[in-house]
Amino acid sequence: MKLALQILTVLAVSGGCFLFLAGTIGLLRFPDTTTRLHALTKVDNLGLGLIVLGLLPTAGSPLLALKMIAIWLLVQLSGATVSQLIAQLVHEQEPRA
Amino acid sequence: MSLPLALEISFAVVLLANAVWIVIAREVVAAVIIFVAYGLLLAIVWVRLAAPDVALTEAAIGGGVTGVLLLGAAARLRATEATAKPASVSTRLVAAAICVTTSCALAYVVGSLPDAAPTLAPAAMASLPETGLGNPVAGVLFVYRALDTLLEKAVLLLALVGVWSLAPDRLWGGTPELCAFPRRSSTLLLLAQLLPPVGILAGVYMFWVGAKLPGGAFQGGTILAAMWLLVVMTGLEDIPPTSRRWMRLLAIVGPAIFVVIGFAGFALANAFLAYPAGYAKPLIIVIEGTLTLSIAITLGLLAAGPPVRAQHQ
Amino acid sequence: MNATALFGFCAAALVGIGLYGLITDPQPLRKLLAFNLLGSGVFLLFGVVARRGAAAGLGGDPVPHALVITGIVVAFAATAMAAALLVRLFEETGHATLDSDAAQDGNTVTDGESS
Amino acid sequence: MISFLSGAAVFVLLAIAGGMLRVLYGPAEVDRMMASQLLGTGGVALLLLLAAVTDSPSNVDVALMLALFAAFASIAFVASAPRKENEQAEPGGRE
Repeated sequence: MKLALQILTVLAVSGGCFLFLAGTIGLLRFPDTTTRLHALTKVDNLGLGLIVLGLLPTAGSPLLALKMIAIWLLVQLSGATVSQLIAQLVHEQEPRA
Repeated sequence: MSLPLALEISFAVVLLANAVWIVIAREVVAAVIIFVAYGLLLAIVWVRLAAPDVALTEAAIGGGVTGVLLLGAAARLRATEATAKPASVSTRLVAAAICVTTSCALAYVVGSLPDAAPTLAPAAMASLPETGLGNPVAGVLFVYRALDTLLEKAVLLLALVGVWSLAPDRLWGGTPELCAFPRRSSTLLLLAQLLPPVGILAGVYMFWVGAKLPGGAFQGGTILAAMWLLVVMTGLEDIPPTSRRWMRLLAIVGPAIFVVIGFAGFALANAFLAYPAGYAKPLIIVIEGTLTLSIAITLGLLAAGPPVRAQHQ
Repeated sequence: MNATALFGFCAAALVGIGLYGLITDPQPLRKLLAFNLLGSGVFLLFGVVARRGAAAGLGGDPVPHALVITGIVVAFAATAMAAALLVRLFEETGHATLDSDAAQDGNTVTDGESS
Repeated sequence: MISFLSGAAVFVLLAIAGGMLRVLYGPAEVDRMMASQLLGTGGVALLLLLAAVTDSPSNVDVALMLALFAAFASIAFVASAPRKENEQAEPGGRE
């Protein structure tokens, strides 16, 4: 059981790290603002989500685990809406619109 | 090289790069955005320096509220950007020389700090048990150096009066305005309705946990202020005119109770700001609770700036 | 070199960078940013001293920590005051600059465009 | 496990540093703000990892604060961004 949890931690955190890497590369290499935004949202949702999932077994108390999930949900909520807002702003500022 | 040291070195490099870019960035708004990122990063550095209380404050004020304040100012001053003349080469050279000298002197001081570092930690810890607090920083703020905290509240109120006084006479008591043109969009509205309940909960939690763990009135108050500003920014609710009595009362209630309890200390414990034995913790919680509200309203009003619209009757 | 000393040198460099911006940047709002940068360098120095003074089972000396928290809040209040002052200057004179030539123009020509 | 997690922390920090380049180089203000949103998320991940590594639960509170205020700064940016002339339907009321 303990080993299974450790494997879960390693796998999930590695996955999260990979998504962070992918997000950063996307942010740096994609050609325009909206595609970069696309890269960013993956990190917000899945990258942080996987890292939180991986860290849950290491949290000492259920309360702490709940707090970590709450933080992830908060980032989900704000990340999704802020990306939407930024996309609206980009759309507005486009020369042709 | 051990992993943690690699971590610290990358932090230092990124932090310094940010600082340089804030100074050399071409546009003001860009510099302000980099400053926000810098504030968030600095919060992590404070965690690395084992100062979570400071990290919370820096994330809230450096990364959040200062950013809002400066973004607002930059939006209003956008028109003047082109008119400023850059400093001459000789000024730059002299300035660079002065700054390098200052930095080197400071670095030398850092390098030659005494090995047995002087510390007030034992003194601060010694007075902690009798107050019933578990957070040493809260102990310092409200027991060991309570006078400093009280005076700081006075500074905040003075700054608020100062900001309000910058309005022309006819606008005194009028309504401040956070954004020149609030943006009305359904997404923003959704966020303004969903985030404040979460934020208010986080703010109250931050205040409540502050007696025992890192957190406290400043951090909690700043979250509440940020949530208020969020609601204002999205146009859901206007800032009330600064002449509103309840708002002014709320701004001074925390410091006022602090002063009253301070003077009561003369009668009950023979010194200003001394707490009678056994009542320290409840009294500190009363002070912190009211201070949280006062800090929230004062920081929010400071970020909103002077009134720009006359009071409607 | 340990991490605390590293952040100490980092703080010293931040003070220098902030000071440079404060002196050379022509726009007052940028000066304000640089001033905040300088302040954060000073706070970080406090943090380094606090970290070195770790004792009594704590990660750092709580007294400098409390001072820095107070300092951050006061720095915010000062920044708010300065920003409000700048916006008012702009509304009165049409330009926000601390340049002495432009300021003289602002005194004599009220709706002035500075040279 | 500790060394794995601190390795992950260094990794996330490097990702943040990469994203920082976007904050520094822009080119548009929106790009900078977006990248600093990533910085916020990365900071949250980093703090959670550090909380697990150094076994200091109070880091989780700092992560909560960072999540809250990174979003707050982005919203402030969007709200104060200049708009197209035809959309300024409501003047700010500055007489």
